[in-house]
Amino acid sequence: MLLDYVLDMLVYIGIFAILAISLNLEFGYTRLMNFGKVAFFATGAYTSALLSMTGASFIEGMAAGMLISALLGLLVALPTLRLRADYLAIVTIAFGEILRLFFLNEVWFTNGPMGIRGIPQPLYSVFDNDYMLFYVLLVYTTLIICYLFAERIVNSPFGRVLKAIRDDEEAVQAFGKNTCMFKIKIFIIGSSMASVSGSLFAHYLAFISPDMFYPTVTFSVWTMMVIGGSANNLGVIAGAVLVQVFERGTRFLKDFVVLPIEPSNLRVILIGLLLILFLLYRPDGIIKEEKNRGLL
Amino acid sequence: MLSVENVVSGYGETTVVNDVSINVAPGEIVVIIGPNGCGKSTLLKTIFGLVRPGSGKIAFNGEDITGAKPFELVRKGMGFVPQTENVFASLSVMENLEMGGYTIRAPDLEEIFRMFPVLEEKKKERASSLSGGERQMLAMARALMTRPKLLLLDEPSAGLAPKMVEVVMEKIKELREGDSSVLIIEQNAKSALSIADRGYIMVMGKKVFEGKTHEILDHKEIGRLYLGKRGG
Amino acid sequence: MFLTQLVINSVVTGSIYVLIAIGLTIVYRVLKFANFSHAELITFGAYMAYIVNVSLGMDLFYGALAAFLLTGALGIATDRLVFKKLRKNGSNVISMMIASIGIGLVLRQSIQEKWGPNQVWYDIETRTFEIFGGSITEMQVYIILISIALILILHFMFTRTKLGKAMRGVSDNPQLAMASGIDTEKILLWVWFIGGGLAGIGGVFRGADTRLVPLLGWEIILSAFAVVILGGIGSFYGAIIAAYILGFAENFGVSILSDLSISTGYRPAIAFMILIIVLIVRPSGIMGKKEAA
Amino acid sequence: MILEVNDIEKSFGGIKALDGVSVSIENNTISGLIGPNGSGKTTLLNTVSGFLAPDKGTVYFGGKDITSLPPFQVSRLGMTRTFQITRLFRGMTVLESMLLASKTQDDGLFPVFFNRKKLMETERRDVQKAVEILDFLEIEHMKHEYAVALSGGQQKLLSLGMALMADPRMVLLDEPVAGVNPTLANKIFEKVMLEKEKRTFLVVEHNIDILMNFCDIIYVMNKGRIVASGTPDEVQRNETVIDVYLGG
Repeated sequence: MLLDYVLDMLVYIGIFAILAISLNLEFGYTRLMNFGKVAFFATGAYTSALLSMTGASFIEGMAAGMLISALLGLLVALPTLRLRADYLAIVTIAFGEILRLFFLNEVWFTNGPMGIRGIPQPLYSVFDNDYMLFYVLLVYTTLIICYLFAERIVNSPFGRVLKAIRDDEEAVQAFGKNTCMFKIKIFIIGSSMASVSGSLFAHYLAFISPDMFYPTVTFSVWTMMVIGGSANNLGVIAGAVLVQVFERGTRFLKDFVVLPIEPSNLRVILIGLLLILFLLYRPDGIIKEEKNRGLL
Repeated sequence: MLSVENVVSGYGETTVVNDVSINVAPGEIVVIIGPNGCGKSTLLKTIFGLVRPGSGKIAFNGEDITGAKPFELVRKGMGFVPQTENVFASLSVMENLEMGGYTIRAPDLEEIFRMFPVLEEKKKERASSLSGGERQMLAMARALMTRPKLLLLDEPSAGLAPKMVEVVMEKIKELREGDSSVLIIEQNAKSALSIADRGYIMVMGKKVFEGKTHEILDHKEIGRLYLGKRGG
Repeated sequence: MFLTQLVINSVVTGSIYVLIAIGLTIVYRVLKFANFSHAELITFGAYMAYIVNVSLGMDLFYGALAAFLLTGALGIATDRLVFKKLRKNGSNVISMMIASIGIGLVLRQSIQEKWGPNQVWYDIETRTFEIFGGSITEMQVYIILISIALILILHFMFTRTKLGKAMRGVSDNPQLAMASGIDTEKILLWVWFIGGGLAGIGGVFRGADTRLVPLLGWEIILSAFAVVILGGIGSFYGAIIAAYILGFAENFGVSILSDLSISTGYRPAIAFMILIIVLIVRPSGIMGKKEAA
Repeated sequence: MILEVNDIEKSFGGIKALDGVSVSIENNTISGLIGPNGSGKTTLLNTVSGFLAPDKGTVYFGGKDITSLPPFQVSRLGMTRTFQITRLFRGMTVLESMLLASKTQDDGLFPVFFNRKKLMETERRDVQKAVEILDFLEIEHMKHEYAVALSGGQQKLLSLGMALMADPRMVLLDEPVAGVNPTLANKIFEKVMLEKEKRTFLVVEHNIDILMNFCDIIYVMNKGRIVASGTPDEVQRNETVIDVYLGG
């Protein structure tokens, strides 16, 4: 029982840490205000779920999700990345909401509000009793790959340009860099990575429905990044741990103590408070951005 | 009226104004001239509380005003005309004047319109539709609404055609007749000196010369000083 | 649906959006950031009126009045507790935007904690009138009339009163406002009070026209942003025109959707599409000035 | 002629910031551009470097028409500029900033994962070059500091260093010594002098004194026009120049 709680929490932490890293690539390093993170998370989840219902493998579903998210990312990025930060934020929220409406209304395709049940879980028959343990392993392997991937990118000349764009886009152009291309590329990468975590999410729960993909998901990922320390991949993982401990912890607590406040409300209130308090008193987050000493 | 003593001021760690002392007597027009980037504009902003001085003392009518906020200074009788963005572009001419008179109960518009007749003609137009010269008039008129005892002008001739510069300078001269003191900083030294009583020259953040206007105009080195030779 | 009914519905929708959007736009214009917590100010107002109307059993009119005052006060409180501190820290508009999300989360969930996630209704009579073959409820008539009255009052305030002009002055050029002797921080309080108060009344309208849920504000905040951006950020008159344009677009859009046998569940997407198209085609909005480079 | 600016005009809301400016600059020279505030110097620099599109006129660089090319393309052709207010990348160290400026950087995504060896090689070469330039500018010891932690003068040196790092044929310097003490200012210009045989410089500067010592040609602007040009001696003796400054 307790072990299950812990493993469940670990899975959630891993899945959201991947999302937080993907957001960190976009915002932490490049200052792209993506308030529609959940859209790409949902794309991964739905693509994976729908494909695997027709017999595709877990890997195929995940790959297809990444591809579709990349294309959607490009579609969103092309017209909007030139916009001001606040406009980009509003447009990406709107995009996420349109996508959620799509999943909600196209019943023939997504089963609408009823959601998709019985999503096959990869290698379920092999691990059976230890399935949770296997899934933790699967999620953390993916997380480590994503982390190394992100670290590689930000510690490369490519990543250097991203950070420079974040600090002063116009000045970067003076050095012959087509900044728009860099922004589009990182947005596509971030979208694909979010899709990976969406796939993991869908196959873990074996059930998804549109009401799992409200903008709140996006904001909880933002909180992870802000309190963890934007532009620090280890920091955002720490942020994911902290936020998930709050989120899952309140669920866990409710079984043991009587809270004066509804746990689902409590955890959102706590997330909001954390976000505000960190912005006010520790804007660099738990772990500050590290000084880069170069590749050599 | 205004005395600035040993003021050091700047932005962050950069010192832009270095140990400058100046004063303005009642009814006097004083001009500070100097090349670009000599710190004269920062000095003016420091006097008006827009930049906090690192050290030094500023007194107005005998009262210490170091570090006072701009809106407090306006209430004490100071007026300020910035060099750029010196009108409320989206407001009408009339509304700009009302903003100028925000702190007083019954502003005297007649006096202002007598001095700047063109503003009365265009009082319903948006400030953004005015010409450069008209804008400068409006900017001054806005600051004059409170009948300030001391008016600070930041490069009133910047960007104006020579003819307009003359008109603006005439208006500044009229102010003295209304008993106001004026402190102008100018790049356009000749025209400013033509109306001023006294002047200071600043170079590289320091006051390098002070005297009556004719002394400055006759000063042999002024041209060279102005073109960037360091003081002394 | 009959044309008359569509027009009536459009005007009602526009009247609900208009006050919300004006509130959003004046805060946006002066503070320069997109305040997402405006959504929860809307919700908060709706529930404040609920207390007065249902818990205290008074007329909804007093509820709306209370919503205006209390939501205005809440707007001020968010500024004092969060945004003012961020300004003092020298935080940028991005931090403020993220902080506004945090405030929104706290407010929304606190409301849900107090009144539960389920829908509740005001205690109002619903008399219906028939005009030109369409029907309109008494409440909807009030919504339209009060909106128009408030727009006129605001217009009067912005053009005739010292406070209103000072608010425009501060948003136009804060430095020069200070140089004119205006205590800009004090004006900011008024901006928050009026911006929040209008959101509160908008929330009451929405609640009276539909129902109250904790997501009430969030459901319409993106439409409100669409109005603000379509009207040109900070433009009072632009927001008014855009609110009614969006009201028409949504109602006629829904009718077109159902003619095409597409789910009317896409109704909120109409605002989003308009928003996205405007941002791409004319980011300065219909009344906005072109931004300086 | 490496740079030919022909009769360009640029207006902002009815005010002519550039009113028919023509400038021709020869290879391996240092040209100065002076004039009072608002005379259009920075607008000219912005127009030449692609940050603003002129309303009229043409700009040729190395014989190629670069009028209205975006800044990154102008830069790729070999013209690099610095900014009046040093615009440094807050989150980056001195060395990182230098590397960013290099044209030889493998900054694509492909080498990040698939051609690591070549990437490291270029990186090594770039670091070496960066260190050499920083050494030349005497700020090598600061290479692992955040760029914004440097003093004002050092920041100016860094932005010159970043411009040199791009190895351009032509460098546009926008007030390279503003706010810098005279000794350091002279040093900065001495460094520029040493680079003259490799490239061409156009310098916007307020401190005319210093330009007199280092420039081959000086252009004087006033109210959006070039009102005088010539060798420092000629310009110095030119009465209209003093008049421009004193506001005749």
